[in-house]
Amino acid sequence: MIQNVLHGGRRYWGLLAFWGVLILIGGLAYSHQFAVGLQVTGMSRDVSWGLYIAQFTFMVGVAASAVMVVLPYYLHDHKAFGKTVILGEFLAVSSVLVCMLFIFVDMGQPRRVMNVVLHPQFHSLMFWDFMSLSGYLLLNLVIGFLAIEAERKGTPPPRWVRPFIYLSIPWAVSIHTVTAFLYSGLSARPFWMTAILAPRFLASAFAAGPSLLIVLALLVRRFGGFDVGARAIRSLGTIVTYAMAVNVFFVLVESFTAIYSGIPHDEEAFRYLFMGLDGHAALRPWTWVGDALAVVSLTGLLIPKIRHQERWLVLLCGGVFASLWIEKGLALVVTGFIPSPLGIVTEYAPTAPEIAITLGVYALGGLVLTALYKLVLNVREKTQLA
Amino acid sequence: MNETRRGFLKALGLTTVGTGLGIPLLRALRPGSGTVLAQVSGPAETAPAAVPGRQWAMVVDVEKCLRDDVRAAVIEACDREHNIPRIPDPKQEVKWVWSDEYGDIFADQINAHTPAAAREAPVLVMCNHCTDPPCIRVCPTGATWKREKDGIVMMDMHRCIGCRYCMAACPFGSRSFNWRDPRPYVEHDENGKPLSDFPTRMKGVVEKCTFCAERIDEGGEPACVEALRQVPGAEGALVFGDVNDPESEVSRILSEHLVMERRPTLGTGPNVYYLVPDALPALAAAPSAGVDGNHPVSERGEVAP
Amino acid sequence: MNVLISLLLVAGLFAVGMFGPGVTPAWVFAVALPYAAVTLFVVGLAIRVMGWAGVPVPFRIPTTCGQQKSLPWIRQQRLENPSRKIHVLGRMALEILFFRSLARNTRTELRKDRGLVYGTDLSLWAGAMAMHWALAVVLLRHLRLFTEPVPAFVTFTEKLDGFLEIGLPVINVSSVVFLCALLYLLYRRLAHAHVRYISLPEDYFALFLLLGIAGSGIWMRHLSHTDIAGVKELAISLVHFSPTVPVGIEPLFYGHLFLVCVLLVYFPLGKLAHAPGVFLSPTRNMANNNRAVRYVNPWDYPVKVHTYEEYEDEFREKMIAAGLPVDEE
Amino acid sequence: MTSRSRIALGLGVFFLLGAYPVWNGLASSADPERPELARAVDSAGATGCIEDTTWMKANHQKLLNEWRTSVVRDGQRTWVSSTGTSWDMSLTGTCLKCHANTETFCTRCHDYADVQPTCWNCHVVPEGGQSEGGQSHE
Repeated sequence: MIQNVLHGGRRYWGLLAFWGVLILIGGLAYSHQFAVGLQVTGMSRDVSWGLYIAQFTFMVGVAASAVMVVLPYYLHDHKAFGKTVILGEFLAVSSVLVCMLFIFVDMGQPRRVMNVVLHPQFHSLMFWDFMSLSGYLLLNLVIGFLAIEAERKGTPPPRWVRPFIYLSIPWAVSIHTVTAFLYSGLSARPFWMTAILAPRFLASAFAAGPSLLIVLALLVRRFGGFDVGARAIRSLGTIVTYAMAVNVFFVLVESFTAIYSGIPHDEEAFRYLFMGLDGHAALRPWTWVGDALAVVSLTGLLIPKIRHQERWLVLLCGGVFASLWIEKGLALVVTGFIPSPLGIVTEYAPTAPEIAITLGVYALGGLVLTALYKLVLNVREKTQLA
Repeated sequence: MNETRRGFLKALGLTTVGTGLGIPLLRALRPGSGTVLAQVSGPAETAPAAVPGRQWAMVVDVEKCLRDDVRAAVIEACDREHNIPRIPDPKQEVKWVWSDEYGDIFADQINAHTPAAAREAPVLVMCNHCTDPPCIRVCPTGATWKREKDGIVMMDMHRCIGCRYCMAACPFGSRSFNWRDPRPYVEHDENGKPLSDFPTRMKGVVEKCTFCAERIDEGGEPACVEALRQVPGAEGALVFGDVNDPESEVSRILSEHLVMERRPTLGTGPNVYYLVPDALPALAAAPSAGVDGNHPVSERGEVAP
Repeated sequence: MNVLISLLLVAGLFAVGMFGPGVTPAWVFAVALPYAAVTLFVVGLAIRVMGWAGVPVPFRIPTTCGQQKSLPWIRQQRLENPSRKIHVLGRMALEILFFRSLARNTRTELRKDRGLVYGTDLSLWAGAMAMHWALAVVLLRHLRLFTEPVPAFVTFTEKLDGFLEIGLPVINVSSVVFLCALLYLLYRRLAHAHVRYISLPEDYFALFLLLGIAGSGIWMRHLSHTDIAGVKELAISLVHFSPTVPVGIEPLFYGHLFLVCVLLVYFPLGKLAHAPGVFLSPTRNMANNNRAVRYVNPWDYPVKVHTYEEYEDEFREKMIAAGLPVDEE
Repeated sequence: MTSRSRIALGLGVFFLLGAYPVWNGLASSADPERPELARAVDSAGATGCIEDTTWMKANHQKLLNEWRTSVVRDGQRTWVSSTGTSWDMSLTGTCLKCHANTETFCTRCHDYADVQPTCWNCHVVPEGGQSEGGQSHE
């Protein structure tokens, strides 16, 4: 079955080559980073996590969002998602892979990565994150492959995967909750130390992930000739709408608490984001663009007439995705370090090698996703012919 | 009906049990929390299980440390003792003990009327060797841990994977990461050897003040404290001792004076205490510091490129 | 039974290797046997392969499974149905490096509703890939014992293989993968009734032999810490053809070495010769261009024919005499 | 070229590649013998190594690892050898006192066996010894 990934046209191989080039550039940048250390990044003593960890956080959300198609399909028998489920699961597989790679490239001593397992510390959320991500990867890999294999054979998937499918639902919630706990348990960082972080993460994940899935499904329909069905797209659009609404609400709730209470530590991070602090305002334009995108996209989504037109839906989903990427993949992590515990504002900007490595990691995810989707398409093509 | 009722009751029971178990479980997840409770919950002698071991602590006499030469001697001694690299880029600096502004260190304890000179007065800072350290709670490999026998928060540079979670968790900014190989920035003698036998670090690990655990294990005292014995008039600028020993000098100071600690509301229980002068003007009147944090410039050897 | 025979055989051979050096002069197991084994390997392999090379393959018989080269607007599946040498090369490379046919319909299932359905035995493919690639890395790593100074590519391989800093000496990923893959392949033979049914003692023998070699190697590296400098001294003296046998190398090493010798001798004889064999699979290494290219059969000797004209020339007089009609007078 | 000769050629190339150690050995000028290790420099009239040579040769890395754990993690610095002598568990303080020249004692043999320990990335070789200093561990 897996040899199916070798069957593809010029466009398919072109896309793989495109990913390949990006991976190569990223790989070279990483070998440089591996040789001389994380000094090649823009991170510093004060802002000790940057682009890598931020992308990790964002992509955990995308990975978790597979639950938004798995749950309605398996628990509520929402038939419209029949053809979307496998796309969601394979999106989860490649996203988790990307997450793990982002953690890996962020490590100062990557050769010691197994220390997390060799000397497990149950009080460290990092340990639990490691466990939950590996478990989730395994779950989705097994479920996805068995589903596609069964489809190819024209038989139902083996009965023993059923419990694993059910398990994957709470597991998806858990990966993003644990990732939120990674941050929200730190008394040193008031910007993160909020109980709403986990719900906020989940809401933004369930908006960003399905947005991406809509775009991917439409791409697959356009270029792969495989239609998941208008009803599925419409259902996904509804999910994005509600999740985004909840997310915006959560952000407002959080901002209110921090700003209205006026506790300097809590307020400063928000002031940095929206206005700048001590003359530093690198994230200000991003914040405003992100929030504007969020408001515009949400408004558009809330109007059914607009949302139900696929042209508009794609645009709005792009807007939602971009605004959430700015919120989580850019602002969230860095702002936690601003100002530092000693009240100093050190700004952070990723360097060229850092961006190259980041793109390389994404490209690797893109490659895996392309190959997995191609697998699905080839199997579908054959079963439709038969 | 009966079925759902039973299911509901079962769920209710499970939830209760879950909550009941959950709280102690969460507490158990926090290493060292037991010690805090024991300390808070009354005199140690009434609770035999909670007899505290040793807990090393440091008292920084802020007034005495206002002198530039005192702080320079401390930082210099530490740098030499531990082969601490002097990296020019402040973003990638490695600092074990350094001086920072009073207003930044005790940001919660100044007000709008605190004189500028007092805000800017230099104060020595280092790892607080907290009683309930958040860095240890988050470390995924146990590369940092609290020694049971004497409460030192240790670093195992052989095990650290460089995830820097501890740096995010430390509310005091006491931890430094080796963004690059530190060796070329370590001060060398004329033979190209580092000044001390203390291992230099490799790139990609986190480090911090260890209260000179290796010296303490051999019955010595921290290098900074020792160095101050050579500085005239610096007696008592740094006092090191066992805070659980009522006879120790540290305990005496803590019982006789009102001392401050950094960010007490976070509950980490720092073991570095600050003896602040009775009157703030004393601070304000002090000569303003020419020291901008790390590594004072002194007549030290060349730094290899 | 088959399992037990093979297991005992390998265990016996291992014991011979371990305790043999104690009763024979040192050079027998350290020098003579390795040289002999390598010689037998080379000669045996040459005989086996050249034997295959002598078998005539008069027809192009590629097994194809995709769209053949056809009209310009029909896309050819070049790897499934190669028409040119370069396609064949690609197909063979995928076969040799990635065992592509093993990732095909290797698992069948009889279902009431749909009859026979084919599936992929992904674990067999993954196990085989893991075992072979790990073996390749292990072999490459062993070059450090045969070369001085050690070439950079060997050191690089070792570093990559020992990337994860686990244990001291560092546990190589290839060792773990190799051992696990072998154990899985053994498990597969034992656990699946239909695979066990077709398994011969030889199938188990090869597995136990490799397991014995891997196990003793891992044991020496991580548990008994054999005298690596001594081992290298011996190895390098062998390839320099100036054998010296250092004293004090533990018996376990000779057990390991003896099993390797057995493997070398056995390799050309049995099923392990599938390694050169895969290069010569006639169903894979030919282009399917029977109708595009005219192939002349090399055995197409000029057939002696006797045409009617010649016949008539030969018997004309007699035919005329007999009154038979002839074409030419 | 017939397929028979092509196959023979392929086989020949395979054997040639397999004989890499042989022709590599012919080409290299390096001494293939096991390197002589520098004898220990007796600093304080010490009575030999902490354990016998054979044991040390096989187990020094494990011993150092245990020492490391003991010193760094347990703060326990004294080690008693099989003969009952007590030693300070210290790479620089104990081992390198006698084996002062790491170049001729450690590196030589490690290079021969192609083993690159990471000790010297951090640990400082005291006066009189050699170390690669500042070399990163890749």
